[in-house]
Amino acid sequence: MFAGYSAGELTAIFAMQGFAGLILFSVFVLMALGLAIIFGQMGVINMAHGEFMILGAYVTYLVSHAFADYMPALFSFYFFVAMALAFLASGALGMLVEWGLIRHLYRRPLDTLLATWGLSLILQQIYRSVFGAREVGVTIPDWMMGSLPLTDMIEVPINGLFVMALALGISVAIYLLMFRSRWGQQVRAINQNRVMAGAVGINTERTDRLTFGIGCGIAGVAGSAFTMIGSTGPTSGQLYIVDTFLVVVFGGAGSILGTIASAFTISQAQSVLEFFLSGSMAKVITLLVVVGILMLRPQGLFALKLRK
Amino acid sequence: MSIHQTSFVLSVEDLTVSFDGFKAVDGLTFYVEPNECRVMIGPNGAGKTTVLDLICGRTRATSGSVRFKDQELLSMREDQIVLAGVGRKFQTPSVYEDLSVFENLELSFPRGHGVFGSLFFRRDAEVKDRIQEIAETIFLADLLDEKAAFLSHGQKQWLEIGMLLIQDPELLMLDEPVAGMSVAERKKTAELLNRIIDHRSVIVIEHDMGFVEDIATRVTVLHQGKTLSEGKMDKVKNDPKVIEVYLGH
Amino acid sequence: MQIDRKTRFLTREEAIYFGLLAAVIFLILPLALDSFRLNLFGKYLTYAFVAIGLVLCWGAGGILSLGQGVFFGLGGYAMAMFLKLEASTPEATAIQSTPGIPDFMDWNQITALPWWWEPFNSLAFSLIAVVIVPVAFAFIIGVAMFRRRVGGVYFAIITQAIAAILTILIIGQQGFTGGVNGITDLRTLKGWDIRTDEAKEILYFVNAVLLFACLFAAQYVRRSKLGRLLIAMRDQEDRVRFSGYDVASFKIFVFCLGAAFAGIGGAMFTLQVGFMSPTLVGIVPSIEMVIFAAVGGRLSILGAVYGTLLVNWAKTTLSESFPELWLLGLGALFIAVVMFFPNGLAGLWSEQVMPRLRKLFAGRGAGARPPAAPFPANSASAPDSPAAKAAAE
Amino acid sequence: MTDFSKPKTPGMSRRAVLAGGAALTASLFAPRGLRAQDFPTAAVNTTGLAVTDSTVTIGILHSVTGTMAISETGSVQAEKLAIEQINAMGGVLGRKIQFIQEDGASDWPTFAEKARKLLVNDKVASVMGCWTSASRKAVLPVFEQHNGMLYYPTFYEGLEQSPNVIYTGQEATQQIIAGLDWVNQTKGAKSFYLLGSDYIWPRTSNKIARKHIENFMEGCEVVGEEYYPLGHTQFNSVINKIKLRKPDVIYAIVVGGSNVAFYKQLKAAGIDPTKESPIVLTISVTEDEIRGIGGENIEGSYACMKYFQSLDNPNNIEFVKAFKEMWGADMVIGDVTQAAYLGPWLWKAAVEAAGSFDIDKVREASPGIELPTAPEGYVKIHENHHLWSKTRVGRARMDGQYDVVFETADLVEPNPFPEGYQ
Repeated sequence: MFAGYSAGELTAIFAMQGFAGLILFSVFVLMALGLAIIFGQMGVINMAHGEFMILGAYVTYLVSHAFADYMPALFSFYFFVAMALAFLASGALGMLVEWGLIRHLYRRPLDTLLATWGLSLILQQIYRSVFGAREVGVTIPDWMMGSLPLTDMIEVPINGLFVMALALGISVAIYLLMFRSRWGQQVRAINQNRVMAGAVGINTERTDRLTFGIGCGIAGVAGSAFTMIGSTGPTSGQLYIVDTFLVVVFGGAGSILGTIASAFTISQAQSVLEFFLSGSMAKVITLLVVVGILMLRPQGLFALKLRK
Repeated sequence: MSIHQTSFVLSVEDLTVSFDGFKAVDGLTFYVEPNECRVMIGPNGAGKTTVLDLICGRTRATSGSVRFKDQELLSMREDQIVLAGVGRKFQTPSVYEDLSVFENLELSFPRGHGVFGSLFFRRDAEVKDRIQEIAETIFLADLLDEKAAFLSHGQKQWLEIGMLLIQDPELLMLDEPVAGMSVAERKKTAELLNRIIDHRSVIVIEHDMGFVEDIATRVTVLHQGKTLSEGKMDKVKNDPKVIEVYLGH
Repeated sequence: MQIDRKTRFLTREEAIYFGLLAAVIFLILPLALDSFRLNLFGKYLTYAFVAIGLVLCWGAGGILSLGQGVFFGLGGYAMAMFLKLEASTPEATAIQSTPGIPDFMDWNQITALPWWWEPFNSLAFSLIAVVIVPVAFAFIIGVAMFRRRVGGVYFAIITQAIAAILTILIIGQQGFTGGVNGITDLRTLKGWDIRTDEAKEILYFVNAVLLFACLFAAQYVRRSKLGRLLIAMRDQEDRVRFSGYDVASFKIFVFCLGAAFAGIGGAMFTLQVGFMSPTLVGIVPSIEMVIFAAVGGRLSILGAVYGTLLVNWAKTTLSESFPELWLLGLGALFIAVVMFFPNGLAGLWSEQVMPRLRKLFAGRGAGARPPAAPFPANSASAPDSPAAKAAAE
Repeated sequence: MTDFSKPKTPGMSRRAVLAGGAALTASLFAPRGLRAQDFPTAAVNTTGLAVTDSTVTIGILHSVTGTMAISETGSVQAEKLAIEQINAMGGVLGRKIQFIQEDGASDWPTFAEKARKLLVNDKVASVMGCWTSASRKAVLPVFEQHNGMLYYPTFYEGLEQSPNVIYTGQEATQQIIAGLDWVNQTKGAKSFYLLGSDYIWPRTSNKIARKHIENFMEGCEVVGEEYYPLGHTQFNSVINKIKLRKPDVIYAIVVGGSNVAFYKQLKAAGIDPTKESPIVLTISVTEDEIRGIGGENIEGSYACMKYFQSLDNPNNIEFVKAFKEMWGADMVIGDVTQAAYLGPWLWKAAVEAAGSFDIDKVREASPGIELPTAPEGYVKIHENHHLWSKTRVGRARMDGQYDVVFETADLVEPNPFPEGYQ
């Protein structure tokens, strides 16, 4: 398939394909991090994860309109405000859900799965009633939609760079939170021994709520970022759910680093396969390989071998 | 294969398991003879429960060999090990709370252990008589139809022992069988254990020294995954190494 | 209320409940409903096959599969392939460039029937395939997963991914599968027109008989030692292993049994609705089927049937009058069942309704035993009143 | 924010609708002001349909919930507008149209179930409905068995011709061939990259496109063809492949949520449709879809279909006005919405030509029915139940509308089973 192309052209294509893989990687990381925190640290399956993302996207949509109407001069920068608000909105909803729903189900992980699926249906219908069944168009500031010509042939999408930077930023932030903050220490303590953590004076209820809120908040930021590359509609969240879960499970629940490594593996595999095969087959093969590996190594790629 | 080895019921040789570099059991070797009651003692974390886990297949060994009669246990699944004649009682009573005492015992009856065997299992006179007999042994004959969930802690321990009895294993492994019992229960249990360790080989983990002296043929003292001392109770008790790490603190 | 130590197939109480359900399905529904509504309930009942399988796998065995739609679909497709071949006679397809093959193949430039379609010319083969194909598939998944002790949440997510993969495959290989449209326009079964009202009524009863066959099979399993082992495994998997049972093979068995039920349901769906499509294979229908079982009571096979009927009837009614409310209602139902009625309608019946009825009718003797644990040996399966009422309307 | 299911200011709109309706029918050949008593119910309804002395009931069957609700909302709105206008000018054979709306819930078995309900329980005289091919395939046996009449609004893959369906959208050859010829002749395009969502309509359409490019367009070639699962949202890899192949035209039949992702990522990857290098040509993006994609992302792309909201003719101006008055000024109207609007009018014309509501008589009267008042301009029902219609090419603008840059001189004949394209 490469006959008749100059070396320069091929280099350019491979470079851009490399970027495409990195962008996909960043997208997966953004999708999965929030879920990984919730699933890995709390053992809760949040099937409404996609809907929390879409809440972030709708917040972005509203903020873009507010800026266009009231502060057109600052429109170029509304996105940062939107992301912050998306984090707060999704996080607040997350904490509300934890309080009303999740905390009653900590001992029944499969039941959280069903309950959050119900929640996702409700959220979808609320979005539909409030924002309409159609997708909404989120206007992205011009500077974010262009591409950066590196050479004559290599062009790097700015929104891709943005997503990559965001993924990196959030990963670092989570790492710091997890291993350098009091909250992170408490979360890890609770994860290892809930009763003991409670006994030494950690407010497990508050920590759980905060953890769930932060996980959902990250989903909201991800959703906000995805308005640059995807659609915003009542059911758009469903598009991400299977991929997201596979990334988290493949990485080995409980391991943030594992999630990132698994996102990298899956995204590179899919990106390369998509380049050499047709899209549908690439997807099927990627999923099959992931499921196959999971069957061989059910604890995921990066789980530790522990003494029972 | 020497004749000497086959006369043992269980030969554990050079058994090692490591968890991410930490060797919980390290090159352990011991042999259990027919009708012997071997007691394992040692401080917390010495690797006693892990040894039982390794023998019954619950934990996979890193290296070494565990031979039961002429079978290598390390390559077998848990259920195959059980069917070969190795029974195991856990530290915390582990019975089926949603089932009745009768059903608990029935599930351990050594027949119909395959999928279709259990699908077409018939509760015939042989089964009922045997369960009745065992129930009387374990002081639960009046509670056969009670849900296991409603039993007291001690009764659950007895029930679990009963479930082992009905299996009739050649090698029985008991993990702290009298822990957490009232004085009266403990006495009854000791009596029960004395009765059942007849005619079979037994490995017991226990901290209660009075109880140990009562039943032990030989004692193995574990420390940091290795054998510290082995032999008759009297010999072990007077071993200065043992006194230092375990008895004399 | 001494527990009967004989392994009786049905206790008296259970016999009454089975009889009540039989009366609802064989008498009340056919008499009360017109042909259109009866066909609808026939369609609902095909989902009940899946729900019964889920009660065994999930309620009894603790294995939650979010991919039961896969087996429903495989059974349904096996049936649809036979019917499609029968409908694709050279005369009926004369307009095609290759007459005699299914129309969607012709649209995709396929000029000869693929080899793996050939056996589906035989009704006997197809009927066997309805059961065997899902079972074989479940067996492969089961061996791969349960032998490696994958369980709980992981199993749920992996089965969900399998449902997604199969859907993408079916849609992508449209030349062989009919793609997103599915296999449509099915007409006759060995020359018998399955589209007439009369045929639909007969199919309803065939469906009902098969459903009861599956119910009896499920009851037999629950009543056998294997049934007690499943409960034991759900709560103390390790202990079962150390009683000398190969836990994985029992899980594989019950998962395959659930797949077989689902396959039969799928085939009956194809016959009664007249087509099969990948929308019935995917994640959403698979999860909806779990909720049917959950609403009925994840521990009760009869409850699963009532749950299926109730949820689907509510879906049809609500979406006829308040389409916007339907999703809200369904979502709230999910949450309510999980949070407040984990044992579903059957639980409501045995924990709330029955004790009161007992008090009402026989003040003496009742209530001497402690309240029923989640999976009582002589478990009361509930012919719950709202469902029965709903069904009768 | 916006409730799409209820008309805006119904009191206001009534008069406007009346006026619009009157204008629309000004040149309609059917006699005006028919009175019900001239057509006794027993005579116009011999098969027990839901027709009384003063009313006739029809069905509307679209998805109001689920993923397809996004697309089907416009069709429901257009059908309700047409019904209201017809009623305002006296109804059909002097009978007011009542409608029963059912939700297909984006679920094909539900469509079949609801179709059966409409035909068997409600005895509706016709059904306006369906959007996806899958839903149509699911209801088709029901309509054929119970002899109903379905007016199907979507442009689709063809390969079907049922006596019980009137196809008011274009079949694939009508929509595709004119556009390909146009881009070849006016833009000199020679190489094409075909891309689609993975299901029957894009695959069949691309098959027809490929046959046409390879067999009927001299010196032209297809340099790539591929499909992505419905709902796919990552297109960077395929965009790189497109850059590698350097086609003159990207021929895109991507649908739904994927659409939004595709155009946003295309733009971000430096392929700006306004530069026309390569040219982006689509048959799946109507004004409706642009709302989700954002005009700034798709500006400069070409779409090939039979109707654009910006069409400049008196019928369309009246139609757009009436639609916005009924449903809100921020509404946009896409190709399918307009085709859905034709359904009730074509049925009315056929019923009045037949002088009966009986399905068989309506079917017999349908071929040859003309609608000079159609917003898209004159249409006529072909023997094969599809419409003769013109095909147009529009260029997307920043504001989400299309500039019509080309229009076939004559009506294009529908050809659902095209020779040489299979």
